[in-house]
Formats: sequence, structure tokens, C-alpha cells
Amino acid sequence: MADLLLSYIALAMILFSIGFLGIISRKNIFIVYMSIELMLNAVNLIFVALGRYNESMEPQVMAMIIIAIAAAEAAVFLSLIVVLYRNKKSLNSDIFNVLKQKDTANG
Amino acid sequence: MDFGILSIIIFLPMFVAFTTLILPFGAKGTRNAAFLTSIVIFALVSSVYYNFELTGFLQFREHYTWISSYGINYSLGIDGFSLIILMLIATLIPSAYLWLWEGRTKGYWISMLLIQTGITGTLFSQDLILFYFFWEAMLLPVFMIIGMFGTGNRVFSTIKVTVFTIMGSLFMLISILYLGVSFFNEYGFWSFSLNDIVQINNLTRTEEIWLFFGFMIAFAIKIPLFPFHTWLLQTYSNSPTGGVFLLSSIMAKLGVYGIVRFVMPIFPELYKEFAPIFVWIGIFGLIYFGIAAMMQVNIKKMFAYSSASHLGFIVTGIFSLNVFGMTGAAFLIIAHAMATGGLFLLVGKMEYDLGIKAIPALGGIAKKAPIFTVFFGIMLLCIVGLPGTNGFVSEFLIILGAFGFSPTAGIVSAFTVLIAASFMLWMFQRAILSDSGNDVSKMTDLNKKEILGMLPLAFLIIAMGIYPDWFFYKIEPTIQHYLLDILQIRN
Amino acid sequence: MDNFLLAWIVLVPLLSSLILGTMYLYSIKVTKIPNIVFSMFALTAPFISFVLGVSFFFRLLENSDVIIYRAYKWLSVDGYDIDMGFMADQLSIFMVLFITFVGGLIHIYASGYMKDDDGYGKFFFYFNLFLASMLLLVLANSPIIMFIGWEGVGVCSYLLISYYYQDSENVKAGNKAFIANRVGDLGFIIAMITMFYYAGSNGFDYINLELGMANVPVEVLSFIGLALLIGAIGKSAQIPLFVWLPDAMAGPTPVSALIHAATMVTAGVYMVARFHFLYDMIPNVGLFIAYIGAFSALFAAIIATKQTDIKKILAYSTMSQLGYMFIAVGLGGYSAGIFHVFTHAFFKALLFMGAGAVIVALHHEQNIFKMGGMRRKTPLVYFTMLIATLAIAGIPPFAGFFSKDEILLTAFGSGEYFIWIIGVITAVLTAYYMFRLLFVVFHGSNYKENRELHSLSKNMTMPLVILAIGSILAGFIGVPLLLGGQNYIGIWLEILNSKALHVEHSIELYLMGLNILAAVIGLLIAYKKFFNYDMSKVPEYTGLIWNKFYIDEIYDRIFVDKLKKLSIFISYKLDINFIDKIVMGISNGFIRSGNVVARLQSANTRMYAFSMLMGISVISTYLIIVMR
Amino acid sequence: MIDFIYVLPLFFVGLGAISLMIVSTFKSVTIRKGSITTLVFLSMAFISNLYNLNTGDEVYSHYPFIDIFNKMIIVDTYASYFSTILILGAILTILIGIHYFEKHKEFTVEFFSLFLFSVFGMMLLVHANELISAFVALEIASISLYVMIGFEKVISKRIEASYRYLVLGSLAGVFFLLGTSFVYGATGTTTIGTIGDMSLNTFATNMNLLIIGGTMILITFLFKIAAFPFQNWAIDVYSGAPLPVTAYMAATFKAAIFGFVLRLFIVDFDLIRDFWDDALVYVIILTLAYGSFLAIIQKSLKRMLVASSIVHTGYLLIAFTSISALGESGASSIIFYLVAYFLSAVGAFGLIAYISSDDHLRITYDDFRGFAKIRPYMAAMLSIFMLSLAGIPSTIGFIGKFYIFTGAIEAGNTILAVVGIIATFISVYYYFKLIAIMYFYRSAEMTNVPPLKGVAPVVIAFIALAIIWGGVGNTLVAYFPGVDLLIDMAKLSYESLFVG
Repeated sequence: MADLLLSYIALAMILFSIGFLGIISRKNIFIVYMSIELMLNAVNLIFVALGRYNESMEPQVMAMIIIAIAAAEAAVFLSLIVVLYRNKKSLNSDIFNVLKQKDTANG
Repeated sequence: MDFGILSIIIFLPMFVAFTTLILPFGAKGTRNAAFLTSIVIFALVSSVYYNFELTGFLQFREHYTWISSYGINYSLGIDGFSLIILMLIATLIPSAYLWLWEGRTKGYWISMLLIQTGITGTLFSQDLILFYFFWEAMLLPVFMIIGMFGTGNRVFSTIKVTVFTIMGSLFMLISILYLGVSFFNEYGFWSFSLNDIVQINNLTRTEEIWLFFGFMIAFAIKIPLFPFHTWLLQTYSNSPTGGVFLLSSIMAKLGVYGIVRFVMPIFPELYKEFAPIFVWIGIFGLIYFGIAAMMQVNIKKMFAYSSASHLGFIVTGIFSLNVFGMTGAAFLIIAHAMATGGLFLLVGKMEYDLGIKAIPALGGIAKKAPIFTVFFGIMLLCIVGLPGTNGFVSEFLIILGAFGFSPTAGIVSAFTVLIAASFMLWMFQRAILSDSGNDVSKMTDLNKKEILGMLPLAFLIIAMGIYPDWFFYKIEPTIQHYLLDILQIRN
Repeated sequence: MDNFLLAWIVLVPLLSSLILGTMYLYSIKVTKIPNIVFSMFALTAPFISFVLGVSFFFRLLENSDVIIYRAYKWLSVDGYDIDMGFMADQLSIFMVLFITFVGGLIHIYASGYMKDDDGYGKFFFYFNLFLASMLLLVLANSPIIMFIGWEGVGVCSYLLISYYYQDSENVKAGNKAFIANRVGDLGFIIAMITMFYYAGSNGFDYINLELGMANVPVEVLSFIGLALLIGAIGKSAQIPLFVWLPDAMAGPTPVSALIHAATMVTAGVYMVARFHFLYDMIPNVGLFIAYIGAFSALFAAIIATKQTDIKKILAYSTMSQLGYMFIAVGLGGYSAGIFHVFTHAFFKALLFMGAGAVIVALHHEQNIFKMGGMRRKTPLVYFTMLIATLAIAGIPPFAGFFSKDEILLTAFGSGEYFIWIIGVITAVLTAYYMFRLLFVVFHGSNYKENRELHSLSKNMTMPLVILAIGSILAGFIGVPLLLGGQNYIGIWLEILNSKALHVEHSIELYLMGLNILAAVIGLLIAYKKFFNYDMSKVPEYTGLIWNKFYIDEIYDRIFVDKLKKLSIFISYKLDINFIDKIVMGISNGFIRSGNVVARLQSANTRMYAFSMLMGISVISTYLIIVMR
Repeated sequence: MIDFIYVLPLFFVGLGAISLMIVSTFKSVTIRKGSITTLVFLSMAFISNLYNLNTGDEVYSHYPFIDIFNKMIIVDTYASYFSTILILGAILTILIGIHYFEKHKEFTVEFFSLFLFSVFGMMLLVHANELISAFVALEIASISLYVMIGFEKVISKRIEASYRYLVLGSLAGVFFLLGTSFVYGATGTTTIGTIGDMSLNTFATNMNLLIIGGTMILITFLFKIAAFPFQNWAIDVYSGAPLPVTAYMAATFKAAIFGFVLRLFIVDFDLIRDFWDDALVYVIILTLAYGSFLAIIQKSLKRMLVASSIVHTGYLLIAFTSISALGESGASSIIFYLVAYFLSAVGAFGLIAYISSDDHLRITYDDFRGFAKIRPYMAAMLSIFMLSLAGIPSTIGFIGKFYIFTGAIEAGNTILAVVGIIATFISVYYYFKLIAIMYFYRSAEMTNVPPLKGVAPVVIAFIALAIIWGGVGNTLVAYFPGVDLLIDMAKLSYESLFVG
């Protein structure tokens, strides 16, 4: 039973890492968003697995809550994507760099 | 004297400053208020001076709790050493005001008043945090007065001097906190008051050395001692007259005061152990700055160098670990403050009239302004250390002290009689006396106010030279107390 | 009893000088005060002091023990008191007498000399201040009080030399004098401090010092002696610190007469005599002093033979006469030295004043070869100058003869034959250059018959006469027993003389004759070369001697230039380019690293996420490391 | 009923948020009305909070509606103290911001609703006694902040800041969840207090797992307070956000985060906290260095303040490390410094916001040349804030630094104190530069700076006075609440953590 839990957690970790790497490597905002969702769901997986492991309902509830929050985030994220696209006519996250450190004082 | 006279002396100028700041005073009104304040304070201080008993211990104590949770107290007190500096401040500031009488703005006077508060507060504090408090607070009006009314590249030099000084004092702060904590660890309750801090004895030697230098760096920058002097030149040559007057004649001395007040009682052993280093740093500075001053063209920079050289000599005195050196140092603090202060006022007038700081562009002043020249000469001879002025008495005593410390030091430090004379007289010849064909027609002679302001300085310089013992008996017990009780030196 | 009058000897000139100073400032700022008022205050002071001095002189005559007056406690540190004390013993009172007397005369002379100078009041302010300091110097009862007077004298000479301050040359000369004196003072201070620590345990006045020195190791004593000697050399313009004296002639002539002939320069001699108890214990240092004196005397005499400026000649002669005095005091013949100080004061003051008279008469012409024939124009000056010249040349019975003879006798008697020979040669040269001056100025065929001379006022000529009489008579207070005389001065100052010298009368006679012979030789050479000297061609001097052996240049090369270079290096190179660079370098370092850090702010989300990943992985690695 | 009184502050804020959300649809509700409504709700919450706090010296700790919430929410002195600070911060932000919000057209009444939601989230965060609910609270606050930052959607830097904060923030949030899951796996509970009890018996608990979970939570914490190596976002987001929002985030949000994390680490990770300390030392040093280096080169005033806020994070972390050795005084020094920094930062940001609210001309240092000539009082106040941030005596900033450094030395890591001091004297450079520029240049071109009237300047002036008062303490008037009061309150609230 325990090793089964372990394998679940391992899977969750893999998903988590994929998500993280996705944030780092992909330029497209949508994919960045999906990667975040992926990471959240990886955590959810852990919770559910844990709940199954020591027959308690708590982790399931937590998973539910997390999904809810993820939905809230999703709303903000999608609306933001719309605004960004309207602003720059592009989904490439690398071109959003107006806040780059430009002027550097000397002396 | 239990109505808190010291607090009044500290906070009266600040109060006047803020009142004039808020109320619609003009420049003139502010000036009159400031002058009146300085006179009142002079009266208070002289009453302190006469009620001061001839012991080496603190008097006029005041003690209130400030931040009880960390045992930080508002505690004041003075002893002979602070007394003379206090008397000095009270005497110098009114005459300085008489000199700055015309053409200064309101902000100028307010800054001067605030500086006075900072100085006196620093002088009275018997609690390390309180001392640090005033020590830093003193910096702000100086920052303002140099930056707002200075000349030349004033913004840069102001920032430079501020950062430089604050760096030093922050290291001091760390040392203070460390001392407080180790006091807490030893005795189980918080206190930063000097009397408690001196009882710490759970510090290892390494810790002590670090803390010692933490303190010393702050004071060495303020004084300034040899490697930390570079802020001095730009600051002195760019400051307005009032600022450079206070910087040179009083604040620099507060560095020395800090060493005597805090470093000596807290680290008596290290004080004795490192005395040779500082005696020699002092002597080195004396000669180094003296030589540097010779070819300096900017007259204010020359005086900056010369006062740095004298302050090195003062440091030699206080580290010479005998009564002659220390008394001499205390005396040279007065002498130098009066002479250099006077010289900076005079030069400030010259700059104000002619707008010239370069020696080659001057000359022929003596014919235009004889009285100016007379006072200039008196101050100059005091700097040179001519017998009959208090400059000689102090230098002689310090040389005695240095000789008592080590004959070589004594003989080397005796060269002071040559150094100051050489560059001062040469400057006097080129800048004041001889006709160099420059146009100095705008130079005016002293008016009545200025004469009135300069007379006390000149009088004291000569009186203290002819009858020094008048002024010694107040401070001598304190010095004895330092040597016998604090440093445990019998000589 | 009325010892406090001792203080008044000093106070009277001091007060008068202060009054004069304030009056002068008042007169230039507010309303002009007539010179007569100034003169009133100025001229009375020295005579009051003189009278007081005389009164003490008589008190010392009846009982010869030292009179001491402690005015107040000057300084009291650590239970150790230094008094502002005055001491009158034979030596100091003797000095007081001739200082005030000659000084008074020079005051009178100056009142004529400066009468149409608009700094009249200022001049006498300095003059009396100088007198006060000089009197304090001789009357002080402890080295430190003496030092006050000592420095006061120095600064007054600075002020008086640079009296015409508009011309920077004069001020330079003043600075030179002050700095050279300062070098001496350095020695003095070092000596004082060493004395203080080794011999001053029970008081710092001369008497206690004398007691204290009994048990001080001799090498320390010789160190003190040498250090003091530096001071003496500085004041009395001996080798190697003499350079200031010739330049000091930039001041008005009365100044040269008072300071650089009669009083100030003799302070060195006085000091050595004052510290006789020290030098008696270290004879070899004394010998060193004597050698310095001898060489200075010869050196100055040689230079003087080729000078053309009348005052410079006199200045060098002063230096060489001071050399004689140093020979005497160095060899322990203090009374002889002081005797020469005394006589020299008369005839040298006279010479300067005569020269001054001539200079004034010729509208400030100082080159002797542009004068000539003054004998007929100003006979009075001529005669007085003649007397003085005879006196300095050492022709009996004039004053200089006796004193110089006694000095040479001392040299011979103490077996220092080399010094003695130098002394004799110097005597020849002295006679030569003095008579050269006399002949050229007064006898030389004058080539400008028709030029009207500036008239000399009464109070310029009157002192000349008095001093001339003095130069004739002054010698007779020290006539050696040999000539059936009575060596009053020797008796008066016998407290100083430790060792008696015994020379057979026959040898003494020979020596005396030899001296006269030397003087006469010099006179004859001068007569042959310069009597009726053809004034049409002014000789152009060149060469080593004319250039004073290039001593000034050498000093500049060695000390001054090096110092200036060093100063420039420090204040314009080292401080700015090195020390300040370090300070500013640190702050610039912060800013530079700030610019490096700023590159990380690329505003790229993925980069930020990546840096987060890096951070997290570092932390996780740390975890793994720690947890096992 | 007593329970209801305890949750009253939360209730008021939440109610305000919802009701504003509803009324915002009506056109008649102007910005001013909306802000006033916000203020009303906030002040009601504030009063009820003070009522809770006003218990004299004895501390209290209470789980309201335990049958509903089941120890998810705690109301104790500590939480009330923090939520007092938070509400105060919110009130000040609104008061200072009013002028700014009115001048900028994009702001609508929804903004205030979001604002109240974020306040609600933060209060919930400090009241949270359970990890998941803490996460919920955190997300409520964060999400509303994302929107507030990007509210002016026509300005591209706003939305970019919002985007960056959203991505990285939720990334960090995921780590919080991961940590939670580990903690749950290790201890079988997520309730604060219980975790601590579980961590005591080492048989039942997998310590390593607990430590890993704690570390993950710590990572989120470090991210939210912008500590090294998670600091990059801060300068972009803060300088991208509208100035009042920046002030709000920099001061208030940071306080909320600390409020929760202190509770968590003091109560639960008491045994294993020192495990992180020596790692934190490096984090602190790097944070201080990064912040100082970044701040020293800034030309834009706002960016400088933001960068320096990273430095202040470093100071707070110094105190955080010294908790394990000191306990009470360490925690209280954090709380005090939070207050000190909160006052100074809100004042500084708010004043700059006010100055540049009409025209966006005064951005960089040089724009403030000779500012003292045209607006002397504003210049004076700005100088006071700068001095307080630099920790110069006679300002509250000095006292705060004093506590922190003393604590660090007392806790035995003097090296941190020294590094902090060095950072301080670097900071003197970039803070004093502003004062110098304002005062030392005679030339001053008069652009239209709003005059010194309206509510915002008054509030700012009061903040300035408070700063001075806090610095001078009760030296002027004895027996008047000065610095000591704050400290005593902090200590009291610290004690309340252990009564529950």
C-alpha cells in the first residue's frame, strides 16, 4: 500500500516538475497558464492519494478547495491574457518587458 | 541646580528654531532671536561654570527613563572636560553670530540653532544611545547648512561627508549595541548608561579590540585622523562660514571628547595598550598635514590642513597618558577652537567681500583693513604657538606629555613650532601683507559688531597665554580623575 | 620689600606699547594723533625702566644676594608650579642697564629718523614691545618665562624687519628671520623639556635647576647643552643659522641698531652665560661653542671685506663680534663675553646710527661706493663714526680694545691656541673692513659736489654724541689689573666665572701688543687701498666671497625646495590621487556592482521563474546535505 | 454571541466588500462615495478590533464558532493586534490614495470592493489557524491584488506587472500547497498547534517530511516578502503598480504575511526552526546586498523605494532568525519594525503618489530639484520619511533598527548585524540623495504640484508626526504612550500565541 502511495507521489512530482519546466521554457502565455494548472493538479493528486492512504475525508475536501481556487485564478488569468493580447497583439510572454531596468545611475 | 539647567541649555535653541520656523519670522527676526538665545545660553553656561565644584566627577546630573524596555535613559551630566568645551561653545557662538550678522537667510540661522542643540546634547549625554542620538542628529543641520549655503560642488561634498561620517558612527552604533547586549548577558537587565557599561567584564580580548576600533573609527573620521581626512578639504572649502566655523572649532573637538568620554573609561586597558599607535598617528598627522598645508593655494583648504594637523597634536596629547599631555590637549582644544574659529570667520569675511579663496589672488589686505589684519595676526600667532598666547601653553604641555610618553615622541612633536610657523607666516605675507597688485578694493575693514565679536576671542587667547592657571584649576581635577581612577596610572 | 618693581621694569614698556598700539589704531581709523603724543609715551618708557634698573643695581651693590619676585603662579599642573617670576642678579641687572640705556638712546634717535613716517605710532608700539620682551628675557627666573621673552623678541624682530610690509622682499626677510629663530627655539624647547624631566623635579627656576642638575648623567647634560646651543645660535646668528641677519637689514636703521646690534642678538650670549652652571659641567660642549664662535667670527669678517652695502657690512661685523663673545662664553670667560656684549652695544649702535644718519643724509643711498666725502658734509657723524670704528677695531684706549683683548686672553689662557689665532686674524680683518668703510664713505673723493643733503634733526645727532662718549669710556670698567686698572666688570660678574686663568703678565703684555699690531695692520692695508679712493669707478664684485659662499642658495636647494616639492606631492598628488581615490573607489565599486545586479532585472517572466528554480534547487540540495 | 463579537472585524470588512461590489453597478456612486463607504466599513472593523484588543494586560485566545469552523480561525491578541495594523494600513492607504484615485480615470468603485476583499484576505490570513484556510486567505488577498495592480488596463506596465505577479505568485502558491501536503503527510493534520504537538512525538511523525514541507512553505513566504532568491518580481511589480497599491503591498501585505508565518513558525516549527536559521543567514546577506545594489543605482524614485523595500525585508529576516534564540523580544522587534517601516513607506509612497498624481512629471530624482523651494512642507515631510527609512535617530526607523540589531547581537549572529549596518550606510546614500536634491538646488521649475490641501496631505503630515513621535518616544512628555506601548503590545500578543 505504501509503495503504491509512493508511486502516486512520484507521478505527482513528475507532473509538478513538468509544470515548472513548462513555465520556464514556454513562451506562449496559454501554455504557461496550463503549466500552473498542471502543478496545482499535481498537488491535488498528492492530497487525494494521501486521503486514500489514511482513509480520511480531509484531503479530498482540501483538493476540492484547491480546485475552486484554481478556478478563481483561471478567471483572472484568462481575462488578463485577453488584455495583454489586446495590448501587444501577441501571446509571446518575452515581449512584455517595459519594466526592464533601463537607466542605471553612475557615480 | 535641580531645575534641569542642562536640558534647558540643550533644547532652548531647538525650541527657538522651531518657533521661528513656524511663526512668520523674517531673516532678521530669526537672527535676533538666535543671537538672543546664544546670549541667554551664555548666561546659563556661565552660571554652570561658577557653580561647578572642583571635583573630577559628573555634576548637574539629570536622569529620566526613555525606553524602559531596553533601559535607555535620558541622562545628562558634565565634568571638567565637558565644562571647558561647553564654555567654549557658549563663548564662540555669540561672537560667530555677530560675524554672520548680515546677509544670511532664515534657514541659515535655524540650522545654526539646531546645530547648537546637537552639539550641546552630544556634550552632555551620559547614555550611549542618547549620545549616538545627538551625535547623528547633529549631522543633519550641518548637512543642510553646507548643502544649502555652501559654494562650489557642494552637493557632492555634502553627500560625501555625510555618508563618510555616518559610516563611522554606524560602526560605533554596532559597538554600542554589542556592549549593551553583553551588559545584559552579564547582569541580566538592560542598560546603556555609561556608568553601567563600564562595569562590563565578560568581554574577551578579541571582542574588546573590535569594539574599541568600532568606536575609534567613528571618532577618527570626525576628528579627522590621518587616513580618514579626505572629506575634510572639500567640505571646509565649500562650506559657508558658519558651517566651517562650527565644524572646525567645535565638532572636530567632539571627536576628541568622545574618545575621552567613552573610549577611555570603557576600554581602559586597550586605551593604554594602543596609546603608542595613536600618539604616533597624531604626530604623523601633525607633520603630514603641516607639510601638506605649505603649498596649498586655497586658503580655506590650507586652514583645513592646519587644523587637521593641530587635531592630530591634540590626539597625541590625550593618548600621552600623563597629566601634562591631557591637560595640554584640553587646553589646545580651547586655543585651537578660538584661533581657527577666528581665522575662519576672518577668511569668511574676506571671501564674502572679495569672493576670493586663492592666496595668489589676494594680498595688500593689510593696507585696506588694518584692524582685520591685527586680529588675523593674533589668531595666526596663536596657531603658530607663540608664547603669550594660549597656543604656546598647550603646545608646550603636549610636548611635555609626549616626552613623558617617550622622549623620541617628545622631540619629534617639538617640530610643531617649525611647521605651523613656516606655512602660516608665508601665507600671511602673500595673502595679507604684501602688495601683489591684485584688486582688493572691495575689502572692508571690520565694523563695530565684528570687532565686538572678535575681541573676546583675542582677549581670551592672550589672557590664557599670560595667566593659564586661571583656566586650569577647573579641569585639572578631572584629568587627575581620568588618570588615577579610570586609567589607574600613577605618575 | 619693593621687589615688585622688578616686574615694573618689564611692565612699563609693555604698557606703553599697548597704549601706543591702541592709539595708533585709533589714529588711523578715527582721527590723526600728532607724533609728539606718541613720542611722549614711547620715549619715557625706557628711561623709567632704566631708573628702576639703576635702583636695583644699587641694591645689589650693597648686598649681592639675588632678588626674586614671584608675580603669580603661571601654571600649576599636578601640584607642580611654574611661577611668573622675575630674578635680578648681577648679570641680569647689568644687561638691564645697558639695554635700557642704549635702547633709550636709540628711541630718541628713532624719533628723529622716523618722524615723517606715517606708521610712527606703530613703529614705537613694536619698539617698546620689543624692549619689554627683551627685559623679560633677561629678568626671567625660569627658562620657560625666559622663553616667553625670547619668542617675543623674535616676533618683534619679525614685525620690525617687515615693517615696510608692502614690499614682499621685506616680509620675506622677516619670515626668514622668524623661521631661523624658530629653528633655534626648537632646540630651546627640546632642551627645556629634557631639563624639566631630568632636573626639574623640585622646581623649574634657575636655582632649583642648578641643584637638580647635580645628579644628571653627563650625556643628558651635553644633550641639553647642545639643544640650548641651537637656540643661542639661532638668536645670535652664528654658523649655521646666521643667514637671516644680513637680510634683516631690510628694516629701518634704528631697528638694525637696536635689535641686530645692541640687544636681541646678544640674547644667545646671555643665555649661555645664564646657564653657566650647566656649561661648567660640560666643558667639551663649551669648547664646541667656542669653535662655532671662532669660525663665525672669521667667516663673517671675510664676507664683510667684500660687501658694498653699508648696513650689510655692519651686519656681518655684528656677526663676527658675536663670534668673539661666543668664544669667550664657550671657554668659560663669561665676564669677558658679557663685557664685550656691553662695549659692543655702544659702538655698534653708534655705527648703525651713524650709518643711518649718512643714509638719511644721502636720501636712502646704501652703497658705500656711491657716497664719499661725507667728512666735510657731516663732520659730527664723521667723528663719532671714527671713534666707533677705532673702538671696534680694538685701538686703545677705546672700548673695544679692552673687551676684545680680554677675550683673546681667555682663549690663549685656556690653551686653545687655534681659536686664539683665528681671533687675531679676525681682528686684522675687522680693522681692515671697518676702516675700508670709513675711508670710502667719508674720505673718498666725492664726485657729486653739488647735491644738497637731507638735514639731520637734533635728536638724531644727540644720541650719536652720547654713544661716542660711551664708546670711549665703556672700556674703562674692565681695565685689566696689568695696566693698573681695576676690572670692575670681572668683579661684578665674578659669580659667573668658575675657573680663573693664570697667564704671566709678560705674555699678557705681548698678547696685548699683538692685538694692537693686528688692528694697526688692518688699518694700514685699508688706508693703502681705500684712502682717497677714486669714486668714479664703482667696483664690480663677483666670486665666492661676494656671494656669501652661496650659503642661502645651498639652504634653499637642500631644505626649502625639497619641502615645497614634498608639500605639493602630498596635498596635490597623494591625498587626491591615492587616499581619496581609495575612498571614492569603494563607493564607485558599490555602484558598479549595482549596475551588474541591474542586468538581472530583465523583466522576463521566464528568467525570473528560472532564478526561482535555481534558488529552490539550491535550498533542496542544502536540505539533502543536512538531512543525512 | 461572544463569538460573533470576535469575528466582527472580519465580518465588517467582508460585508463592506460585498456591498460595495453590489452598489458599484450604480453610476451614481462616485469614487469619493465609494472610498467613504470603504472608510466607514474599515473604521467599524477597526473599532470592533480595538474593542477586542482592549483587555488590559491579560491575553486571550479563542476559536469562534468552533462547531462550524473547527479551529480553522483563531481570534487572539496576536491576531487582533496584527489585524489592527492591517486595518490601519488599509485606512491610511485609502486616505492617501483618494486624490490619486480621483485623478486617474480608470479607477471605478469595484476597485474599492477588491481592496476590501484583499484586506479581508489578509485579516483572514493572520486569523487563520490552519494551513489550507491560510492558503485560501492568501489567495483571496493575492488575487484581488493581481486585479488591483492591473486595474488601469490601458497602461501596459500595469498589466504586465499584474501578469508577472500572477504567474510567479501562483507558482509560489503551489509550493505552499506542496508544503502543506507534505506536512499533512508527515503529521496527518494541517491545524496549527496540532502540527506542533505531532512534531513532539517523533514516532508518529516523519521528521524529514515535516522539514521538507516546512521548507516549501518557507519558500512561499520568502517569495511573498521578496527575499533572495525570489526577489526579482518585486521591483517590477511594485513599480508597475499604481503608487497607493504599491504602498499597500509593500507595507501592509508584508505585515500580513509575517503575521501568519510568525504564528506558524513560532507555534509549530518551534523545534525545527533553528534548522533553517543558518541557511537564512545567507539568504539575508544576499537579500541585503541585492536590495542595496539595486537601490543605489536607481534614477526613478519609485523604483528606488521599491528596491530599498527589499533591503527592509532583509532587516525583518534578521529579526526572524533571532526569534529562535530570543523568542519574545525577537518577535516583538519584528512587529515593531513592521510598524516602523509601514509608517515610513506608506508616508513616502503616499506623498510621492500625491505629488505626481496630477502630472506624471516627478518620477526621477532630478525631477525633484529645488522642490523645497516650491513645496517646503512636502519636502520636509518627504525628508522625514527618508530619514526614518535610513534609520537616522529621532525617527521611528532608528528605534526599529535598534531593536533588530540588538536582537541579532543578542541572538549571537553579530555578522548579520554588521551586514545590516553596512546596508544601512549604503542606504544613507540613496535616501540622502533625495533630500540633497530637494534642498540644495536653487533652480525649481514650477510644474503643477497639487497644493497642500485636502485629506491626503493632512494624513501624511500625521504620519510624519507619528514617525517623529515614535523616534523621540516619551522623552518630551513623560508618561505619554510612546515607543514602549507598541513594544508592550507586541510582547503581549506574542504571549497570546501560547495560551490557546
